[in-house]
Amino acid sequence: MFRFITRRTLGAVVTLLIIAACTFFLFFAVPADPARLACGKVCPPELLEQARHNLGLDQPLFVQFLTWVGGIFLGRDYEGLGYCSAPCLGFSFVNKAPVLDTILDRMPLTISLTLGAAVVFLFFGVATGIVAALKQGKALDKIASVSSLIGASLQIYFIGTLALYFLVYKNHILRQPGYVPFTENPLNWAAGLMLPWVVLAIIFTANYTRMTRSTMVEQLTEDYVRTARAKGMANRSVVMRFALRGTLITIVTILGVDLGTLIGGAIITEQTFGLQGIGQLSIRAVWSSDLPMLMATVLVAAGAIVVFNIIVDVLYAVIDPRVRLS
Amino acid sequence: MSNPFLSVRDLTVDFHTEDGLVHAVDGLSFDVEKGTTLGIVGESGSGKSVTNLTVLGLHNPETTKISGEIHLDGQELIGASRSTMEKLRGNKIAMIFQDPLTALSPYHTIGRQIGEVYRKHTGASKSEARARAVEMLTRVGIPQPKTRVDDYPHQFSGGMRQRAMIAMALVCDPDLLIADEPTTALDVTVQAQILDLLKELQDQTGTSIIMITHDLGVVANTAHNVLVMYAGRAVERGTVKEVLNTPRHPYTWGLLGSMPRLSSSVDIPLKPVRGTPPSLLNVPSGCPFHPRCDYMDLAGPELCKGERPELSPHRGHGDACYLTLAQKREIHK
Amino acid sequence: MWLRFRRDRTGVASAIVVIFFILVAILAPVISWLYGKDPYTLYGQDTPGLLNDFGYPIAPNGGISSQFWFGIEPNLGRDVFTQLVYGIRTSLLIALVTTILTTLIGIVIGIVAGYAGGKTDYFIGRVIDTVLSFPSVLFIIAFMPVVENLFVSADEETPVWLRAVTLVLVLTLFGWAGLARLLRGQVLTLREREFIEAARVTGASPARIVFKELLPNLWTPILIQATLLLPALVTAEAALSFLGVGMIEPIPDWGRMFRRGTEVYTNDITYLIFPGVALVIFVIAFNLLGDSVRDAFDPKLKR
Amino acid sequence: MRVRKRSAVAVLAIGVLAVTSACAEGNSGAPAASSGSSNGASAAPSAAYKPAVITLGTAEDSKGPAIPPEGVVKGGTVTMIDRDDFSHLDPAQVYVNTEGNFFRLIGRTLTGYKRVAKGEFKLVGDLATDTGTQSDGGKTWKFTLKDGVKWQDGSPITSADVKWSMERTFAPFVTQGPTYIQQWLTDVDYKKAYAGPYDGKELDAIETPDDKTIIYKFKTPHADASYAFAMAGYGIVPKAKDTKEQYDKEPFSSGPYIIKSHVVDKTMDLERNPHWDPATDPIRGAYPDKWHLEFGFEALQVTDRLMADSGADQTAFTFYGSTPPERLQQVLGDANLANRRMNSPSPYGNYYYFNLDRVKDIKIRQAINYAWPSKQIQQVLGGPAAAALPTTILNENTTVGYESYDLFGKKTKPDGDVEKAKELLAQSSNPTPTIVYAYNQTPVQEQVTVAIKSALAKAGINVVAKPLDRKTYYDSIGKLKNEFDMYWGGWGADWPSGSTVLPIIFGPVADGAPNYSHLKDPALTAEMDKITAETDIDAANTAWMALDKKIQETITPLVVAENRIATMLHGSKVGGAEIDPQMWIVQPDTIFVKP
Repeated sequence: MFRFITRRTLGAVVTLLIIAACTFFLFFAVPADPARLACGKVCPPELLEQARHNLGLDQPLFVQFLTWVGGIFLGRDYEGLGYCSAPCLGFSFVNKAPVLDTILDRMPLTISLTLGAAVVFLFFGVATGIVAALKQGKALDKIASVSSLIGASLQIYFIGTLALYFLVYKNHILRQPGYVPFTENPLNWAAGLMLPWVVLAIIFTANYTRMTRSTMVEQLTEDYVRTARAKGMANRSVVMRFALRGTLITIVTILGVDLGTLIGGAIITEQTFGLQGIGQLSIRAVWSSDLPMLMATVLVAAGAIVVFNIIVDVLYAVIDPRVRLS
Repeated sequence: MSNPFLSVRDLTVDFHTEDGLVHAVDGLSFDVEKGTTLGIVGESGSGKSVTNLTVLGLHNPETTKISGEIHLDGQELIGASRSTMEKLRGNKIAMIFQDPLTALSPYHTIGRQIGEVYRKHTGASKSEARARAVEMLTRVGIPQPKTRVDDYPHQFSGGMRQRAMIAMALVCDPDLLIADEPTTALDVTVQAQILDLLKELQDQTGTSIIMITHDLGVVANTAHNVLVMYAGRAVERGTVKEVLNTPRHPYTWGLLGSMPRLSSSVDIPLKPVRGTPPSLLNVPSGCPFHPRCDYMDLAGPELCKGERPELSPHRGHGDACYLTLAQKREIHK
Repeated sequence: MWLRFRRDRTGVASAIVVIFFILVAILAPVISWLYGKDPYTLYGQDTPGLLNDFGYPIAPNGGISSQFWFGIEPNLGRDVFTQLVYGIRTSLLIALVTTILTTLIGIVIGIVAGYAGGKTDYFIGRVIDTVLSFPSVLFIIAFMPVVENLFVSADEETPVWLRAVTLVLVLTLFGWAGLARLLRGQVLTLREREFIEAARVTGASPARIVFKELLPNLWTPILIQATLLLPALVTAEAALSFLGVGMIEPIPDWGRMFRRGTEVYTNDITYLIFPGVALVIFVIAFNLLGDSVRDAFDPKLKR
Repeated sequence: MRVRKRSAVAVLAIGVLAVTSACAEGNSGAPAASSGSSNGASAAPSAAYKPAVITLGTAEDSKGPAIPPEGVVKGGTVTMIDRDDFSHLDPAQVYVNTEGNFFRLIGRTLTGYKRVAKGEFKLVGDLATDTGTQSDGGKTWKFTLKDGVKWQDGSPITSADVKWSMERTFAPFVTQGPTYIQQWLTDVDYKKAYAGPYDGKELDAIETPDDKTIIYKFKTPHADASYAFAMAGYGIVPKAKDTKEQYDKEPFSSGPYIIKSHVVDKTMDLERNPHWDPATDPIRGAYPDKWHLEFGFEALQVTDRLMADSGADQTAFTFYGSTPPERLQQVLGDANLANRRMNSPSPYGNYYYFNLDRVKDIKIRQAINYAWPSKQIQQVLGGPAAAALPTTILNENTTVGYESYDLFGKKTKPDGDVEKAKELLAQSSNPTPTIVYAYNQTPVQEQVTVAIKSALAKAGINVVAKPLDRKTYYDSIGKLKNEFDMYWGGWGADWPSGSTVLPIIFGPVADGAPNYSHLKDPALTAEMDKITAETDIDAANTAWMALDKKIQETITPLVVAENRIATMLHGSKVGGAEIDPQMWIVQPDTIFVKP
């Protein structure tokens, strides 16, 4: 098992390096000159050259990339701005603040948004999925599959804004979405993120209901479920212990993908609700040609996806002994 | 004769499907004496498995219509409540299935799956259940049971898995064991070991067994009595000797004819039953076998196509065919 | 197969809705001619009395009236109905072309990876995993200008259709990996099957095996994925426009209507509802059609 | 299975009906005319404020303390909420109005603008006793420091500090900030002339005979040098505490407040600087005890919080978070917001430059001026309450001695005079010209372009729109050999005189230079140099105004663009909040907290 994890993490690091390299070299393919933004209103060529040097952009691309990667593993000394310790992602071109601090500062919001939504859509999605599978063909199953179909077709920026209009702007039922750190005031934390959670959940629940339902239906026809019943097990424990166990694999697979993308910064959700998460940070980094910030946000986004892939594989082994021992 | 241990009277089972009503079992009656093994033989789709699943009450009530009576040791099963059935299953009646790989849960250890039943029915603690599981594994002849009890099904060979299956079924010393084609998925050598094991366990515990199979060889050396089923009905019933040696129904002849015998010489071609099993959606009128029966004209086609032949006589060696006893004896010397 | 599809009423109903949308897209000029308005003229600005000083429609419900069935756009005052009608054209065109491209690439790579096996399979597998780990939306936003000036330099004249080509390219770039992985899996299982072994043993050339044996068995998953991909791409294109990197003015585009809608929703919610509802119906119809096609083709595969 | 699907379509239909009916109830249509003050005419709301009056103050005016606003109350904590944190706290790197405005709280300059009354300002001595005395025909300027001006640690501010502050702006790490005085002291490429004080070398063009006096010796005469010294970019930095790049993070305060804590992009808290003596400061009131600044709020959130005015937000205001277009209708329509609302047009000159290398025919340029859809563009920007329609090159708010003129009938026919344009085009070299119009690809500019395209088409002018990525916009239009005929460009005067506008936007033509119209006219350059050299400031200002009209009349190198009007709110318990017309931002000097 340990060997399996180390092999996968090595693979992950390689993938991240490839993605980082792509971002880095593509960044310089964009026609804009980041130095121009660090130079004053009137920017004669010699001053522009000086600004480019201060940002370290005058070295060959390959050298810059190596120094950047070096910074992550060994830390890096910025002349003038001081030393930045091991996981050094550099200083933002815009406000010269260490990029890592800004990322860590924005991460709690994105994590709260993701986990909050995950709890909601997992609970509703899987629950309705199971019920729909058990009551296959009955009224409940029809409602579940129709609502899941509609849910899957909705767009965050549409129902998000509709919800904002009816729940916040017109009737003030909910608070304007905003982030209050959990440690500071859990109640406001929940109230502030309630709307985004619900909206995100509506869209994701659909997928989980459909997947749980179809896998559960398959599981219930498995022979060992029939054996369990033949052993006199009560229906509830047959479903929970045997059928659900098989369905877990499908749920874990799509959950890994969803969490990976959400942690990477739900750009559209944050844009719709005006939340300053990793998504907004990455967008602003793009518009202000802030290379270190962009590299950091891409690393976070890609890192999240890759890490969750590994977690999913590990969970496979935990759930299914056949995988574990092969 | 006290009333039989298990008696099935006029059992009819129909399924609602998209294409209409499927008559899986149509007025079936049979008995099983205590401590004896009844072999149920018939092509796939003849209703063998459906019958036994009905005994256990494992059908989905919404889509199945069941009528008739089943008495086990005097207790009525069809009308029984869900909870009583749950108490019975695994405790008084147990079942083993054809493909042990898919019939055992891949996610739980063998010990746990066996122990589960024991704990459910006897309220034993985890450790007691585990000890019982180890004991059962020893009884069914699994080497190093103490270590193998924590293994997973995929770590067992085909034969060993079937043994584990049997261990699980017999853990609560059930009175009736239903074996649904237990050896079909195994190769011949392992098949013999499993059958001997079953016989040996029957001698020890006096459990009666219903052996469902399409292989007459299996019936020959395990069953005391035989029931031949066709299209959801019994067409012949009797002791092993009677049915195998002096079969009286054309379908049974066909079955015997299509089976290679050690005794018969190699160059006599086997005589398979022509045609295919009838669709249970619209069962042929009269005797369901008449479209494939070579002797219809002998018995009189209007008879065979007309009324449905009853299984007569009610006791002993009965068959459901309009041919006279003499004709039957004459045809099959 | 066709019989089973025809019997499935909801499938047929959704097919009708889809065909309706496709017809509207094709006949857009005719509709606009009949309706008397076009999506480009700034009616609100040309005729006074439609928009107030802040640029919002005066008539209730976003300026719905006999002239403007779906109302007019705040500030610029363009007709919403024709914008929606022509908007279908943009979205459908981009989504259709991208789906075809993505499916083709997915098939080629999927089969090559699955069939070739060994080192190539491992290499392609790694590439697919890397592409799937890319944060695609962020990449598209960040590097749209790079793709765009592959064709034309930054300050030169960019024709309008170029942005559509860029969108197709970019969406395909991130779209093919999913399908390729699925098909690779299918091919791997098919390869083991006896009839492929048999074909190989009888000395059939790899090309013949791929086209005669493999492909016929892959049509079902390919078609199912394609029917799922199309609505997903329509929403992806709309999302990109919502984020400001989609189609540019003055080509009517649903995504841009969403973006504008979310800016003015406090004063004119109607302007947001029309594209919203249109997109929801469009995507539901496609999803329903996808489901029915899947059932018709492969009833065993429970949804 | 089949039954389940038929109902799907039924539910779908019901869902659609529900949503569309919701919209019927939800949107009762906008009020016909904004109930504010405008009745369609474009000028009405902009009349609510008059252009700023800026005069030169005397030594007497330079004495502290600052003139307090009515009802001032000392003490309390004021909250400021806005979107962006301040990227630069080192004055040498400050050029943007937000950072310049914040610098007034923690730093001082030699001269500064003193608020006398609403919209009335005087240039007075801040650290200096007066606005400086010029000699040698405006080439030498002498300033003497006031007594009692100290740093936050109590050490006195000396002329050495002032000299050091100017010398360090030559160092390589300074790439932002203004460059006027540096170029006057040395020459155009000032970085090559002097590399900064850190290697021990001094700049002899600045003399400090004693601790109190500083003398600047320019190579060329500059009558308005005292205005230049008022720029935040020339704020002072203590020689002893200069930490070069780090100073941008932790500045040393000479102003009324000290930065107590700063979480980048999140919060910043200021406390009083005990060593700041109000008697020496004619400009800064510094009435609140504490300042609490919060960042990361989009303009929409800022406006909603200030509109709600609930709880702590009552003592909150915003420097630069103006009301976004989608909230204008509510903010201006709501009567009880009147006393908490302020608006002011932008002090910047916004122009649609013609590329004179390509659009050579003046008749075409003037025809475009006539046909320009100013009213439609104003509409796109949010109507008369959001954008004013100026007609002169110099901005009314940043030009002393401003006189308006309207050559192309913008006031009379704001939605474009198509006939006049056609008439001119008929006389021109190409009656149906094609204009390549490049625009910055933001949502608003996309819509403005659509308005321009359809309006000019009416006059027979075919417009080809070229979207430019917002990051490459200034690079692309800054190139000499760009492929465009027209493009938008803005320029803000650094102090209220034509000398920082016309000589720059019609100055040297080079890559990256702000002369986007590539106007090369030796006569014009000569006249501009003559006015710059004019020592009488008032004569110079009237000359600039006349030149402004002459350029538009004889050359018409541009179309004067719309000017955004910022509408801002402040909490009910915040007093003395005013938008500084020159900097287009709420200045902190008169802010106080009502109990």
